[in-house]
Amino acid sequence: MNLESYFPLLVLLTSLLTGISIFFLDEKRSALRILLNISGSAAMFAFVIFMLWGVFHGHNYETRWSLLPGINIALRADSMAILFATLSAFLWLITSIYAIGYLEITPHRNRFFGFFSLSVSATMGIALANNLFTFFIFYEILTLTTYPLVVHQGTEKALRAGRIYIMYTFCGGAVLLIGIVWLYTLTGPFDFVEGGALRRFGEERRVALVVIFFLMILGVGVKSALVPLHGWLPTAMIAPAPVSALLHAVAVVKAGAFGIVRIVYDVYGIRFAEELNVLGPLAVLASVTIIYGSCRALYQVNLKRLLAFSTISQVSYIALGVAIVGPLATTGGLVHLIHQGIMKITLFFCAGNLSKTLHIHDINQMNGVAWRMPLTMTAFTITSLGMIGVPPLAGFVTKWYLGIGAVQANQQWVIAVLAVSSLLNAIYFLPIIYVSWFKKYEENQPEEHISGKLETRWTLLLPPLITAFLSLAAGLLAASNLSPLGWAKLIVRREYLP
Amino acid sequence: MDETTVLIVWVILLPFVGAMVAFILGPRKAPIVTIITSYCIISVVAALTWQVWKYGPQRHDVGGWVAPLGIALYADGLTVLMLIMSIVVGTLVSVYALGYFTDSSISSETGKANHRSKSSFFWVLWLFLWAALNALFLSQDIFNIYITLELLTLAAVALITLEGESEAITAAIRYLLTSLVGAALFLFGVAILYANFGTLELEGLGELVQTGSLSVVAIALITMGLLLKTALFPMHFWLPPAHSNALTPVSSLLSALVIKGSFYVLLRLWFQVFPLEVTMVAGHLIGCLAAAAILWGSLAAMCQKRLKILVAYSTVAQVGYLFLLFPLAAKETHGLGAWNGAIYQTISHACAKAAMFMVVGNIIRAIGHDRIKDMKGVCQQLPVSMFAFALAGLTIMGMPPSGGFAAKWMLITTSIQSGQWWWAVILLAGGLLAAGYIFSVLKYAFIKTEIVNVPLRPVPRCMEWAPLILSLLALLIGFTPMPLDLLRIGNPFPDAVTMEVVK
Amino acid sequence: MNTDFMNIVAGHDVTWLMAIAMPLIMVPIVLKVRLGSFGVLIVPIAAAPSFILSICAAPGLEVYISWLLLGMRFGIDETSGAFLLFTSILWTVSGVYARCYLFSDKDINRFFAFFLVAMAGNFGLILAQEMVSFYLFFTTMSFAAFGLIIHDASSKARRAGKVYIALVVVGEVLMVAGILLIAGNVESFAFNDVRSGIVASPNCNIIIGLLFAGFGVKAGVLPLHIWLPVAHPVAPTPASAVLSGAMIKAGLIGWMRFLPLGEIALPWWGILCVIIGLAAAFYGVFVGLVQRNPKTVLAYSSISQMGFMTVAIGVGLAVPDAVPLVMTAIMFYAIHHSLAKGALFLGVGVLKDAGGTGFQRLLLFAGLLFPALSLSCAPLTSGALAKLTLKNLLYTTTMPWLAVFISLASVGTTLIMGRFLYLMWKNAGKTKSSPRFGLWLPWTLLLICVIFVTWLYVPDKRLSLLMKTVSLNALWPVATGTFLVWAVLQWGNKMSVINKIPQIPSGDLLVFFEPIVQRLRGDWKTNIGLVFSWPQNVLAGRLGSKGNNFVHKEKMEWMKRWHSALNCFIFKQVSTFVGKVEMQFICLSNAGMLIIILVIIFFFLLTIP
Amino acid sequence: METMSLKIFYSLTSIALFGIGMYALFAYAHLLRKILAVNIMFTGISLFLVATAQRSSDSNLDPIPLALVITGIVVLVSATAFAIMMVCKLCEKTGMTQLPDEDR
Repeated sequence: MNLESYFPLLVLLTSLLTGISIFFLDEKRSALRILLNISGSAAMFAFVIFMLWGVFHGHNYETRWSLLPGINIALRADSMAILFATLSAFLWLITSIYAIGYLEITPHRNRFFGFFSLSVSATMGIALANNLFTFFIFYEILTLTTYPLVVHQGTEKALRAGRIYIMYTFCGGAVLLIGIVWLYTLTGPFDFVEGGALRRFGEERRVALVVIFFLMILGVGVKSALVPLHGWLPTAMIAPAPVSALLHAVAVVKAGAFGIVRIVYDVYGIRFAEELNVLGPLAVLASVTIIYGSCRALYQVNLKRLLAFSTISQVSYIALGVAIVGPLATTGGLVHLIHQGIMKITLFFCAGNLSKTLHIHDINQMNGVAWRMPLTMTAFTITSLGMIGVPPLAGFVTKWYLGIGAVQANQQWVIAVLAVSSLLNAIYFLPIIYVSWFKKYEENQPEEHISGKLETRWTLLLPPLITAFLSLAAGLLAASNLSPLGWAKLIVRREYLP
Repeated sequence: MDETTVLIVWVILLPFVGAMVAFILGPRKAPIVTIITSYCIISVVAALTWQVWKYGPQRHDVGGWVAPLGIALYADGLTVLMLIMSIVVGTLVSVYALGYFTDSSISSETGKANHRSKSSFFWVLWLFLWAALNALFLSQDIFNIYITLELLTLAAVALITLEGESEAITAAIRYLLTSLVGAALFLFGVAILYANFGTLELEGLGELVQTGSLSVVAIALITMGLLLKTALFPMHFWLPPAHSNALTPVSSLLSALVIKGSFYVLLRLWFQVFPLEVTMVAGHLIGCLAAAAILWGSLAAMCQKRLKILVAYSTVAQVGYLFLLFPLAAKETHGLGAWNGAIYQTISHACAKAAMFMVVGNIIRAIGHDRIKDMKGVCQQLPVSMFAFALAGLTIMGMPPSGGFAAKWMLITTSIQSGQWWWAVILLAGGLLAAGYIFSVLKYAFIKTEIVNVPLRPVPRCMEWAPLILSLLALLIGFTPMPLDLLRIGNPFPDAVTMEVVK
Repeated sequence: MNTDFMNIVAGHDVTWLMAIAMPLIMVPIVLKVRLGSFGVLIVPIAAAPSFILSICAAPGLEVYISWLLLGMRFGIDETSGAFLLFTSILWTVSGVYARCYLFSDKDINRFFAFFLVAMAGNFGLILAQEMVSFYLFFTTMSFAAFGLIIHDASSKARRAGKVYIALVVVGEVLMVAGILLIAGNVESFAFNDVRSGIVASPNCNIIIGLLFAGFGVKAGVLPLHIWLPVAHPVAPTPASAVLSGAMIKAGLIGWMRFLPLGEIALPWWGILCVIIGLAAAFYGVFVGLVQRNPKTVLAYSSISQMGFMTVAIGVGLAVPDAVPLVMTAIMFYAIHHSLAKGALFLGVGVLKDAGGTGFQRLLLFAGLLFPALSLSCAPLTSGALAKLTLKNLLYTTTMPWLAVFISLASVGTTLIMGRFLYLMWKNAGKTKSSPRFGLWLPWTLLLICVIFVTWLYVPDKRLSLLMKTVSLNALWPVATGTFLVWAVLQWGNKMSVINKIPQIPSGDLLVFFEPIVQRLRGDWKTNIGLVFSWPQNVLAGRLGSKGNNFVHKEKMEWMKRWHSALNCFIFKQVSTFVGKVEMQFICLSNAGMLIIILVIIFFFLLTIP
Repeated sequence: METMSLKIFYSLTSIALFGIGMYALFAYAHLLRKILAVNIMFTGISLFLVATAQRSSDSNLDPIPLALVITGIVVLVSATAFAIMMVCKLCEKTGMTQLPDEDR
């Protein structure tokens, strides 16, 4: 019982306790709340970085306790967990800063920040979960803790969005549960194993395992918004910008995508999944989602809705990367977990800035807005180019690895998907960049007076700049060991070695 | 032996004595008496638990008379768990009732007097009910069980009538008549059993019972009577009015504990006394009713316009989960998981449902009604209560991490293991429907409101915290396998592959 | 200079990075600082490292920077040295020129920002020795050029920008698809491996097709040329100069780098390239001749000239042995064309608002005439040299008769230059004021470069080559062309038909594409949109009969989505049902539960053994 | 033999009583009738129990069924009293002596 074995739990508790203590604060004590929030997220970030260092050097962090006979809650920081955990911890810190600025002088901030922290703990739980049972538990907690965030505004629309969100995610959870239970009844409880826990299963139970695979993918597919299951995501856009940012970049959508990664790699194992012929349909599903999301994004007028559809499309890159056998495609998929996170969160921050500062929600209000808010729109431009896949931004690295992975796996059609997706991305992102930089700014737009030199509050400005810079750096310095790509390669080495 | 096992008698005796004392000392002292009594019960049950834990099932023949003449009391893991459940719920309901019956806002003298009499009767009847419940859990004698069931019913009906309005009385009469019919069916079954086998003691019966048409009739009658009392669909008709028209602490007790009494008897009889006579088909029939109960209860709950009835219908649905045990355990090899699951469900539902009723009571206290539509803005004024409701909702929906989830997990696992996947589907569908009605309430916690112009009456702090603690407990059950360790003592499926009669 | 020192300088990472980074470093300065007299120096400073590199670095030098992107490799070989040289010259000159040209423009800072970024991209792609960094810089340049094209924000410029960016994106996508297909099968991304990788790849033809089209967009290859004539006239003149002079060559470099020249004979691709190239050479002339805007004419001339280079590439594809010659030919042609075309564009700018006094006017036209002649391959010019190498190349192949087509096309070039000069003569600035110093000085410098730079790359026997260009074979096309021009001017002036020539709108094929695209966009929003929202349409019975709603409106409202439909189903239908039956249950407690209970008992009796 | 047939006779009678009681419980709306019906049902059961007291023709009577019957009567009496109390109360409140047909 050394200290190391408590580390994952500690990480979880950091945000949990932050959340709970925020609930008990007086609504008016905003300074204390900010202090709690920032110190909590900073502490968690520090812990995660420490674990990152440890995992890199081969330490083993594992917490485990028994919930039911034979059924354990197990939290373990393996390299894949750390990938996601680092992303969540870091973006929690950034988003907290942003949310503090965004929600200044609005009601119910305790509730907001409390649930915000709780949902981060849930995300951390998902990241660190070391078996399907634990994964499922945190997966459902995430649903529950994000619901209050989605309906935060309390309007009729927000409640409707919340209802749809709940319907989709609970149904998904139910399907996932069936899959997990079924699998457990076949195999008994097991932990995630790099290289796949089910490898020992041969031909027997083949049909059942295939069905279970798809049940579980359907379950996590709801959160990762695979195509027929994506309906909740655009409506959930009604939530405040930090929530959308969190939902799309870090928590919910990523949790689903991460689930797919876990199921394919650590439960089935990529080789075994390939033997079962389940990866082909998954790849097709992901491709359809990629194209479909982009197509829907094309004709959105509302900026956030557009971004939502873009998310649907982009997140499926992860699933696509997972579904293609081969270390390179896997690298692409895994690294997109990070890349999409930092890029999409920037875009949402920027959209939030526009709506908060200038009350701009629609694309056709954005004429010349870049000259009014140059820094924000610079961040927006950089990351949207990244989304298109323009080098040297992060999105390019992803596409690169996915593409060459697909070629290596002899699935050239994926290249076409990538190409069409890039094209569609360009078709819906470039006009935005164009109108915001090259059209005349209309002065008669409603404008909020912002004191000070900056275009908006610094708390709103800093986060997108940081993340935009990171998405540039993640691409530009991709070849270095410290980049997300470097870490993804480390994971892949561990996944494919055994 | 007797010196040590005499503890069991005290578990029953203490609340009886408490009831007497409370009755004698009058309304002002009654709460204190109740509190003291519950302390005593807690310590006695704690000791009993320790004994069971240490030495296995305990048996006590009252007065040293053995069967067939004497009355046997018996405590194994299940019994102890039920006792603990009733203690937890009961104590917290008592705490809640402390606040509930000190309503400072009633101004008129008659109103106050009325209130005071209600209060005093509540405490007495509640202790009486507690005694009946404990006796029921400990009885090892089928006729004794009949008696305790009747006592339980009478106490419960009396508690319902405390509310005093005509709706409550109507509901109470209906409840009384129904459960009298149930009792009659049960007693007839007991009579047939006795006529055939000449013993009333469960253990002995279990040994003697042979498959035969008469014993089948007896079992059918007994089961029928108990189903009526436990309100399994479609015999649930009496439950929603009864539970929703009672005073809040009473509703909590009824939903959390009283229906569990008859369910407990059914468990004992089916799995410990007549395991050999129970067949797949019978189990499946009950399973179908249970499935119908889950779906029907949830749908009906969704349609309700008043919160309290909604919660009552939710009980109808949750009872269905309990009865899924029967088809699942009927497939012999996988009984243990279902058994554990159903008992987990019993306990967590008790905590959660009691908490839910308490929250409803708080809302009624605050705004004077429980119309769901008009609850805007209220929930934000009662954050602790709403939080408790949400947590309890988790258990009801079977969301992790909660006792409800653990129960569901075990039931689903069993259903898939035994190849009866359709029950798993029903379970999940029930969870989703439950989410439907829980969230239709929860959303009011988030609705944006203009300035609230409803004058809110203050809600005492103990009324806010009791449900919170209960719902937290319902949640925490999901975090520990402790109850399962207890359950293993005297469990009818002792890790054996085939079902055996417990000796 | 000490060559060792130069080698050390050229061999260091920093120098290579500086060549690309210097312009980028200047970007923030340009954006933040008001461009005073210092402004003139910005572009020369930014281009200086590349210029030095192009002169100092010995061919074959390579550096590998492992930590950038996916590991970047820079290097210089024979061709890229030449490309870097003329590119840096052209960018520098245009930069200096632009400072004066856009002096009073309030968006000059933005212009320079894009200018510098595009420049960095252009240098980078020349230096890049592996495909990821090549792609990176290619993209950078392409996107930055967009800012140059739409600089003046007129509606024409915006249209040009749209067309340009659309084609750029399409090109990028094709290119990246091709690159990815290669990258999956090669050991390293260095071009040598890439070329052999393409050959080895099972998708060889697809890759070549994708790359040919992808780079073809930039190189203005025939059906993809439509952005050129639209973009060049509207961009500020210095921008047109670099677009047509330097950036158009990026596509060419792409072909040279990626296509498996010399690896394997690909006759069909070769023939295709030659056909497309020749077609472009003539098509450019024909359409260019009827244009009225001198810059548009120049743009078509570029298309035509790029056709020649496409022919050379085609030969290289078909005949692997000829590749060294192909490279030389392309190099000469590229240097010559880019400098001459740059000079012509800058000349347009010089003459636009100031015709100059008599003598000055004469001088200016002499200045225009020179690169025009050079393009028409008049003897003793670099153009003649370039054409000579091209023809020599063709003579080595099995199709020497192609040279005839080249000569014929040269006649066309002369014609189009005549047309250009005529238009300039007519449209030159009406004011008699002398041109601005800041404009004509860089122009003059460029003219000097036009004369000399090409010859720098002739290894030896310069004089004999010079003499060869005077042969009859080299002379007749330009002579014929000049005669025709003269004839048309004479005859045409009499009959005044020159202005009656029916004009083909600039961007020719674009005229057909544009409405189609617009129609698609419109339909996308209505039809495709409807298809994508099929669930609600299906529910509302709306598919297939747009506007004909046979379902009641209110119903449509609540059937909008499946979830709300589900909601309605559960809550509206079931709730009434459930409610009623529940009432029944409660009523039954008085009278009818007996039956239910008895039935259930009966069942129990049946089921229990 | 004789005791056997007597036993069957008692049993059938008791079942008939039980059935009659049950029928009456559901057939009549008036609450007092319902309560009486319940009493009849229990009487039937008591009869059955009493009939089982003689387990075999030669042995002594078994005392336990009698004890059971007496206990049952006690319970029933209290339940009946309570039910009647409630009916009175209901009548007092609403003037009705039967359960309303629910129509809320």
